[in-house]
Amino acid sequence: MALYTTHLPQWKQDEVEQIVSLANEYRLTGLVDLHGIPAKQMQEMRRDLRGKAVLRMTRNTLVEHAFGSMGEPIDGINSYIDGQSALIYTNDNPFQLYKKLQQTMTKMVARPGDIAPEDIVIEKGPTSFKPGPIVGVFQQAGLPAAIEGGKVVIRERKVFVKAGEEINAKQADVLSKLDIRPIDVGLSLQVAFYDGTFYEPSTLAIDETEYYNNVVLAAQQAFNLGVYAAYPTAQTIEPIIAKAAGEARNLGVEAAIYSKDIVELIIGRASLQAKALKGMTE
Amino acid sequence: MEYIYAALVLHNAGKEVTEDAVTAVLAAAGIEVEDSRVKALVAALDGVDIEEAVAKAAAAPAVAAAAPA
Amino acid sequence: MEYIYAALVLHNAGKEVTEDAVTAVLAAAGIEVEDSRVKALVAALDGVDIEEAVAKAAAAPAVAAAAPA
Amino acid sequence: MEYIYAALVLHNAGKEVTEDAVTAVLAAAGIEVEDSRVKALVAALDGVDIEEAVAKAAAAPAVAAAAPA
Amino acid sequence: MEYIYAALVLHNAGKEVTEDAVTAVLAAAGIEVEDSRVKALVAALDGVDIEEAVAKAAAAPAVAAAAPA
Amino acid sequence: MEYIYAALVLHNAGKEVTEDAVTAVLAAAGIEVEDSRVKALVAALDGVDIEEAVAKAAAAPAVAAAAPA
Amino acid sequence: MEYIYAALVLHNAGKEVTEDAVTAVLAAAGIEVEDSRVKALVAALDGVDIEEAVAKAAAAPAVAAAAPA
Repeated sequence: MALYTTHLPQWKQDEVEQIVSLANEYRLTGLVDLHGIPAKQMQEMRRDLRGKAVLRMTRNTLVEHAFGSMGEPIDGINSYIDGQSALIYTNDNPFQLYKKLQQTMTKMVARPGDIAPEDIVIEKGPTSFKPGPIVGVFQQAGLPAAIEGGKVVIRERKVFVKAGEEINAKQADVLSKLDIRPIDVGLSLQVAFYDGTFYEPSTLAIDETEYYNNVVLAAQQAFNLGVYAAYPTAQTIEPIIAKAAGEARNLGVEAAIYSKDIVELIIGRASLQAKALKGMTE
Repeated sequence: MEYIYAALVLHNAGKEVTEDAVTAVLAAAGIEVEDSRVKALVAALDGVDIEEAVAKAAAAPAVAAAAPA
Repeated sequence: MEYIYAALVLHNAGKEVTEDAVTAVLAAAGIEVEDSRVKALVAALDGVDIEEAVAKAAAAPAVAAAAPA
Repeated sequence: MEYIYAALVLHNAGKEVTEDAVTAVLAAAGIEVEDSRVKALVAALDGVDIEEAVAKAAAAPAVAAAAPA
Repeated sequence: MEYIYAALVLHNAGKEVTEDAVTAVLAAAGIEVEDSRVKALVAALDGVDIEEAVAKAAAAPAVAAAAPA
Repeated sequence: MEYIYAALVLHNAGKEVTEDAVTAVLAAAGIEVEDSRVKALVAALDGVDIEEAVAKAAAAPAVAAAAPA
Repeated sequence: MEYIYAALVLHNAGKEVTEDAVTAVLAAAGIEVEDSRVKALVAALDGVDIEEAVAKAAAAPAVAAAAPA
């Protein structure tokens, strides 16, 4: 493989070596898609990742050379290279990295040819536009616009672009005029190689709410078990006592054990019974 | 209500709620018994499922307990 | 519950709830009276406002009624 | 309530709730035991399904009561 | 629960809930006492206002009853 | 509560909740294990249907405590 | 749920919930640990306020217990 790289000019060889050495240095090597990220956002994201991950943009051919030279299993990463890929290196685990990258996602204005990531809905109601040619622009793009009370209004709620459909030039123009930003832009992880295993985004998308709910559930179960089994801890002792006291009161009232603490309850019960019976005799 | 309570004393002790029995209980409590009320009570209770009436009311005391908190 | 009913017969008739009185009411009902329970009852009732206890219980059933039953 | 608690100590340990047993438990706690109260307790529990009684108290109304608070 | 009830016997009688006292009560009930459970109980009770915990039960005894159903 | 959680780790993994197992889990977590607490836990869980217990709302008083506020 | 419980063992003991720690706890319980589940857990919990979740459980244990059945 050294032979293979010797065909490359020095700067390319250096680049390949750099890719390899970073892959050896960090626990995780991943590919991210940079497609459609404007330069300004790109800078912000790099800043956000500083200290947590290394982002490296380079030529796909050099990436292929580099991983090809490293052999199995990491060379599998080459099959994920697609369009504008960049390399990302970190010591975070792939789930953590995926989460961090998700957090870098921002909503952007759509450009013609973009795919709607979800249904783009335009709500019914007035717009900020004064009557003018814009009504025609809206209408031509398929938006039910009209003039009412000196304002341009949308007459009814409209699914303007369906999820997965391409946004055409007219639609992109309307969305931009309405300041609707439907496109998710950010570093999207294509694959992560970590501790010998490849992780794809479908595996990495974790539902934090579910984890939260499970923690609540686990805590409840532990609490229930502790109280049920009368295992005293700082958290369970009070409910256990309350439970014991409640049981004792129940028994006392049920069996009419005339004890000072519960005699009022027994009286109350007797009086209600008498009332109920009286009600049935009237 | 003492007539009703007298009936409940009898019922709870597994005795029949008759005019004589009710009268005896009330008299023992030093109450001047009105025959007509005893008659009316016993007549009214005829066909009444006392057990059921009492069971219905049994639910409430727990609620009462909640109140003073 | 018959002991408490007996006490309530007395209370409702405006009589004092003493051991003797409770015993008399229960005996009149043909019940074999256990002295200890009478004692326990009278002791437990000492200082208790029966009227209030009845009122408290009466306040609760409205809630009970609200429950799905 | 300590008499009831004593009965529950015994019941929970699978022991019979007798006058002697209750007295022993209370005495071990350093309590001056009143025989009549022990007798009254044991008499009251006679024929009672303790398991069922501790669990009873009509669930629904109490929950309803808790809610509006 | 017998360990808890033993503690409540002591507390209700105005006695301190110590390991020795709990052990004595349980032993008097004929229970083979496990030291570790007594220790855990007494340790957990440290700093706990039993009165308050009991009062909480008074607030909703029926709810507690709902559980085992 | 970590002792209870340790028991639940074991139970959920289909393992028996023994003193040794609980101790191993806690020790692996870097916890200084108190033998008496482990013993108390295992004793308390003896005969308990954990599946059923975790699902049971044994915790009612806490709810009650929240309600009246 | 054993992965969650393992995390709670650590959290309750004041330890950090790291991949190594969770793996150690699970392994000690004799569980064949799946690395990816541990990783997912640690990543997910990184954004979860465990303290708050546990406090929430204490506030309404009864309700939640009903759900999972």
